[in-house]
Amino acid sequence: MSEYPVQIGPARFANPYFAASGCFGYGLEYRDFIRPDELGAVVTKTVTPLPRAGNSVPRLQETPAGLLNSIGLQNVGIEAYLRDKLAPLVEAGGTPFVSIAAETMEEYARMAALLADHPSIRAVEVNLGCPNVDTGGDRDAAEARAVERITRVVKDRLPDRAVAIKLTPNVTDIVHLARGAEQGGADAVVAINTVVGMDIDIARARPTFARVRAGLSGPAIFPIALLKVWEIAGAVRIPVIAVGGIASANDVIKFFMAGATAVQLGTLLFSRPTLLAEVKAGVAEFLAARTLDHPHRLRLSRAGALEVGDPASAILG
Amino acid sequence: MSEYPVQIGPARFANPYFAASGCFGYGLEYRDFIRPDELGAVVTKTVTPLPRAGNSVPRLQETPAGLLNSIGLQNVGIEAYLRDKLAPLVEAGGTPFVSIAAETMEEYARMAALLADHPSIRAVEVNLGCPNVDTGGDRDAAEARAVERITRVVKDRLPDRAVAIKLTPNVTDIVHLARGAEQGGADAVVAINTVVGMDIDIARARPTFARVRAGLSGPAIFPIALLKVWEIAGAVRIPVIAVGGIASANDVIKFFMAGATAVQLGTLLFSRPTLLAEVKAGVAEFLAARTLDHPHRLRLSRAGALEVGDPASAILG
Amino acid sequence: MSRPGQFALLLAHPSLHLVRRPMSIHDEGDGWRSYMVKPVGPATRELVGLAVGGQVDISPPLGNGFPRVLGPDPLLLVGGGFGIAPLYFLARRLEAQAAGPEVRILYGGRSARDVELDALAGLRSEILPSTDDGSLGFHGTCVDRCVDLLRREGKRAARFTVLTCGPHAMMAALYRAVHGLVHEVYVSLEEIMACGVGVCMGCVTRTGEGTVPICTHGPVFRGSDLVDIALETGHV
Amino acid sequence: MSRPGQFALLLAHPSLHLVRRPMSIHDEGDGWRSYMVKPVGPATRELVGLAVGGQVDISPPLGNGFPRVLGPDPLLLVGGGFGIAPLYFLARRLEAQAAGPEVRILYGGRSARDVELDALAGLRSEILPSTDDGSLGFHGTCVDRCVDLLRREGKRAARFTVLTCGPHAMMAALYRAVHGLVHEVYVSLEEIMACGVGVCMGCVTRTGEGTVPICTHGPVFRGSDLVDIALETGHV
Ligand SMILES: Cc1cc2nc3c(=O)[nH]c(=O)nc-3n(C[C@H](O)[C@H](O)[C@H](O)COP(=O)(O)OP(=O)(O)OC[C@H]3O[C@@H](n4cnc5c(N)ncnc54)[C@H](O)[C@@H]3O)c2cc1C
Ligand SMILES: Cc1cc2nc3c(=O)[nH]c(=O)nc-3n(C[C@H](O)[C@H](O)[C@H](O)COP(=O)(O)OP(=O)(O)OC[C@H]3O[C@@H](n4cnc5c(N)ncnc54)[C@H](O)[C@@H]3O)c2cc1C
Ligand SMILES: Cc1cc2nc3c(=O)[nH]c(=O)nc-3n(C[C@H](O)[C@H](O)[C@H](O)COP(=O)(O)O)c2cc1C
Ligand SMILES: Cc1cc2nc3c(=O)[nH]c(=O)nc-3n(C[C@H](O)[C@H](O)[C@H](O)COP(=O)(O)O)c2cc1C
Ligand code: FES
Ligand code: FES
Repeated sequence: MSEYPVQIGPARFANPYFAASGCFGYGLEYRDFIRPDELGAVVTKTVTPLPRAGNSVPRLQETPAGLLNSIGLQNVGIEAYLRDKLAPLVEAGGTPFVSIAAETMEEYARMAALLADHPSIRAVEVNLGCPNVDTGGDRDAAEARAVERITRVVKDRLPDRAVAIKLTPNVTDIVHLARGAEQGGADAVVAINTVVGMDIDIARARPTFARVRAGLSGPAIFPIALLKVWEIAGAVRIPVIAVGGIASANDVIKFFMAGATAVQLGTLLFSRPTLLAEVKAGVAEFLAARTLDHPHRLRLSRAGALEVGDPASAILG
Repeated sequence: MSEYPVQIGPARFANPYFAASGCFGYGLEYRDFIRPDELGAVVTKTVTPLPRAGNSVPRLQETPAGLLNSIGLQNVGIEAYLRDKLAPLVEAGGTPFVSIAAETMEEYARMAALLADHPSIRAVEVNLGCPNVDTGGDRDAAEARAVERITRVVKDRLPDRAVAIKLTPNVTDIVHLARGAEQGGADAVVAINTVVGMDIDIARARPTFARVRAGLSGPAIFPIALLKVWEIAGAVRIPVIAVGGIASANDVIKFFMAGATAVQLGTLLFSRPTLLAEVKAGVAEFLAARTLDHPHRLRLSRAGALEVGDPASAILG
Repeated sequence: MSRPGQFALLLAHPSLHLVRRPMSIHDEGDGWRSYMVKPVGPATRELVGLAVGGQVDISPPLGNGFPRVLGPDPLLLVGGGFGIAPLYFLARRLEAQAAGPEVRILYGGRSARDVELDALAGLRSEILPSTDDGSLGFHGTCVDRCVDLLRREGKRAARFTVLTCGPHAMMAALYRAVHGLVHEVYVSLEEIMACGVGVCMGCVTRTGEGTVPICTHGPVFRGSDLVDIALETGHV
Repeated sequence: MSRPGQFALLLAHPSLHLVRRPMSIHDEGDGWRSYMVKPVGPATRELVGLAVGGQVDISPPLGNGFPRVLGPDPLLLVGGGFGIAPLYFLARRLEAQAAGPEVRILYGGRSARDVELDALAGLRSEILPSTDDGSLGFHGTCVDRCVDLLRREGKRAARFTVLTCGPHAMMAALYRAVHGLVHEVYVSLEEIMACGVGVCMGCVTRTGEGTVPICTHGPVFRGSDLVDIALETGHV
């Protein structure tokens, strides 16, 4: 199988197929099904400054072609993560892409400093699931400025690592936020986190989740994610890492055409650990049929409709 | 079959089951499958000040549990609508809930004035699919103010009709917009219009739709719509009309529990014209099992989790 | 009873899909209808994968169908690939008429594999297969075959009516090649559909009348009524 | 080879659903495994609706299973409804041991219909059915039955280990009723699952160790390790 190396800021990855945060644990839980070195990177479960017990059950509910989750960022905390979880993944040949989330600038600074001490960490993803900022004046712009500040705080402490900012789709204009990340010095943006939704348990006559709101993932959100990736890739110069509903090689090809540099497999891994192999084979075959040497050649120009017919000319680098 | 009358502002409807705009034409096209008088109201295809030819084909693309459309508001224009389409629906026993969209306040004023001349129109839905306004200062608030102004312009000219404002989910905070509609004197808000998404035709290596963006509907968006309805119903005092992904009686029950006053069936009608009958029977059965006399009794209190067990006590009026 | 050229919306039941797919009616009899489904994508693969006794969600016959009155002048039915389905039905009905018009069927495909002569079993009309690779019948496209045939007819060509169903590119080429030679060309258009009854406005084409749904104003159109007769602007 | 109390994730293939559903392993032999699936919702209905030869997506055995070493003291296996599935498997394995412990199976349901004695066919252990409506066996719940049995055992009760699987409310009631009387109570918990391997953190319960995934740290827990032993906080 061909590997397609990708460069994101200072970091190089053996291939553009990553596991999404929260969908691959700390990297070894799935090892009987997917060896961590088969993935370009493992974006590990988001860790926070302190351990979190997460929300009460139920935490999951299937919806049409989707999955609602209300996990509540249950995690061991950054210290236990660095002590117990990081080394085993590296030893197993995995490439950790460490996901972090915090509530204040100080916490972000402290977390970034802790990560900086670990040279085996090549890349860090900042999970801005829901930018939680004061809203004085124009809220979107305020959020974009907050994104910029958080990015800078983290990147300043990790100049030689890839810092990627993961964005929520639950805003009027995600491109605003992506530009904020770019301004702040991010090496990439990751789009998208889950879409907010809810469910109601009609037998019990109450919202299914104690916190009512939950995050929707899975194929249902793929068209939403694809548009966000297309819009961001058209607006920033840094790489976009695409995530949201990937269920086939064709979905991955669409993300590459929309301008993604790498992709993350999420919810579908739960039911179909063979998805990674399917994606690798499917993309390789698609490229081979068009004598293209790298998925990045799939990126569409924005000039408008492309030539139909000759596959090679149909695709502009 | 029991009918459950509902009141929305000055207008009364025989039942809370409406057809969604764009999914039932001008009301008679489906008459071999659904008689218009079986519906509480037919929200007709959005009409604009002038006829529109709509977008180029393709205009539709199925996605997992969803449908992307890029129709481009093809319609006959308000004048032809009032001349040719309105009376036949009324004669067939249908209750027209006329959907309109415009680009300027003047156009809204003119359309409302035209509608006012037709006493057979009991209700008007203003399709603010994508509020297209200047963005000086705080954009969400600006949009909310625009929603308020549009609402007032329409309602002022239609004081004795129900005026409902249909909102887009593609914003950071839909509650803001709903409050704008309430402030402007709306009799109801309708949530949600389609969620923006896109698709790519990988064989042709180009976005499936000429305009790239398209609107996602169908069961995929149901959890998104449910949350928006829950949030709006908790924030405004006017009725909420729920729409988005209804595919079963249970979905309708969830919307009522979330606080909806009426619901609209959309995309699923295309494949399953029997859905209306299913919904009517399923809701009636659910109510009967709990000796409730109206779907509005299903509305959940916000106080937190409700009693499990006794169905009657589980539901607070 | 349905008319040749009408279609129905079909979906396996249960299905992984949401939207029923349009299929031309291929034949019908007492209490049954048949369809020819080409497995080109997920929903058609589901349909062809159904076991005997499997269930299908299915709409009543939709669309206008071919003109009700055809003949007495001669007809050419030009089918590309699975476009043959409604032409078979049309030929059957025409053959059942007392003193029906002369009917010839031109049936083209890439190669012998794509020309399912079985689908035309039982017809009395003359069948003229063609294949792009020459593996069956005339060596060339059915458009070439049609032009060839009309040329041999000489002046009589002007009396012919051509009715065609197949890939848009083929129908466009056919229209351009023969509309000046023959009396009239009818084309059966395809476009992605959802409602099938003119409600969703998903399946339109431009005609002299404006932008109209193919599902109600078509799928059969007089070629000369179509603005995009190049047809290349169509999706399919 | 799997251990009694382990489960697998199953989904019909193809399926209208996204997430595989956990099912206890009910039995296994050379090249086969069996499951008892109760059709409570759409995915389980799909599974029970499969025709012979139908395909299923299925994971390897997951979870800890019941304790590897049980006995020599006597065991009570208390199953409610489809909770009987892993207990059958456990009894089979215990019976296959040379000089295995004494095993009695308490199997409760609402009424005779819910107690599928066929599912226990071939066991040598004593089977004590109970029904809420008295239509089969003991008149009362399997919790009542268990308390009754232990009371009759007098002092010997303290040597018993109870292993239970069934609705949470039943297991909670059982734990509360008997944990002071017997040596140990093991409960097999249920919660909505997605990954089955401790990755998604969807299926947790609180134990002395913290909030842990049921799919990896369980599904079988020592009752005394569970913080929410009232179990009423569980979803199911
Ligand atoms: C009036 C009409 C009559 C038709 N009659 C037949 C018939 O008798 N037999 C038959 O096999 N097919 C027929 N088709 C085409 C058939 O509807 C499509 O092949 C089918 O919808 C593809 O569905 P899918 O999920 O399998 O593939 P998809 O994955 O949805 O699509 C696969 C390919 O088919 C194209 N396609 C999708 N929808 C349509 C469509 N509505 N029309 C044409 N191409 C489409 C897509 O653009 C794509 O290139 C007819 C279409 C129309 C409009
Ligand atoms: C470790 C374990 C072992 C199990 N073993 C069996 C078994 O041997 N046989 C069997 O029939 N069932 C078993 N279950 C329960 C089974 O997984 C659920 O009944 C199934 O997931 C319901 O899916 P559905 O789509 O049919 O119903 P849904 O519509 O998803 O749910 C229907 C009802 O079942 C409940 N439910 C959903 N998921 C679960 C779940 N994971 N556990 C319990 N209830 C759930 C829902 O809350 C709802 O009330 C087991 C569950 C677990 C966790
Ligand atoms: C159970 C679950 C847990 C998740 N946890 C996290 C998390 O901890 N941090 C994060 O950034 N994203 C988290 N996500 C979001 C995914 O990384 C991803 O952005 C989202 O699920 C969309 O991709 P998918 O549709 O392929 O799953 C989680 C998703 C799921 C389903
Ligand atoms: C083909 C199509 C056309 C639509 N046209 C309109 C329209 O003209 N005006 C409008 O307000 N909403 C329109 N909608 C949106 C629906 O009214 C509805 O808000 C949306 O589809 C979500 O509901 P559903 O998932 O039940 O379809 C259209 C939806 C579809 C699928
Ligand atoms: S399919 Fe809806 S208008 Fe033709
Ligand atoms: S099912 Fe994912 S952690 Fe248990």
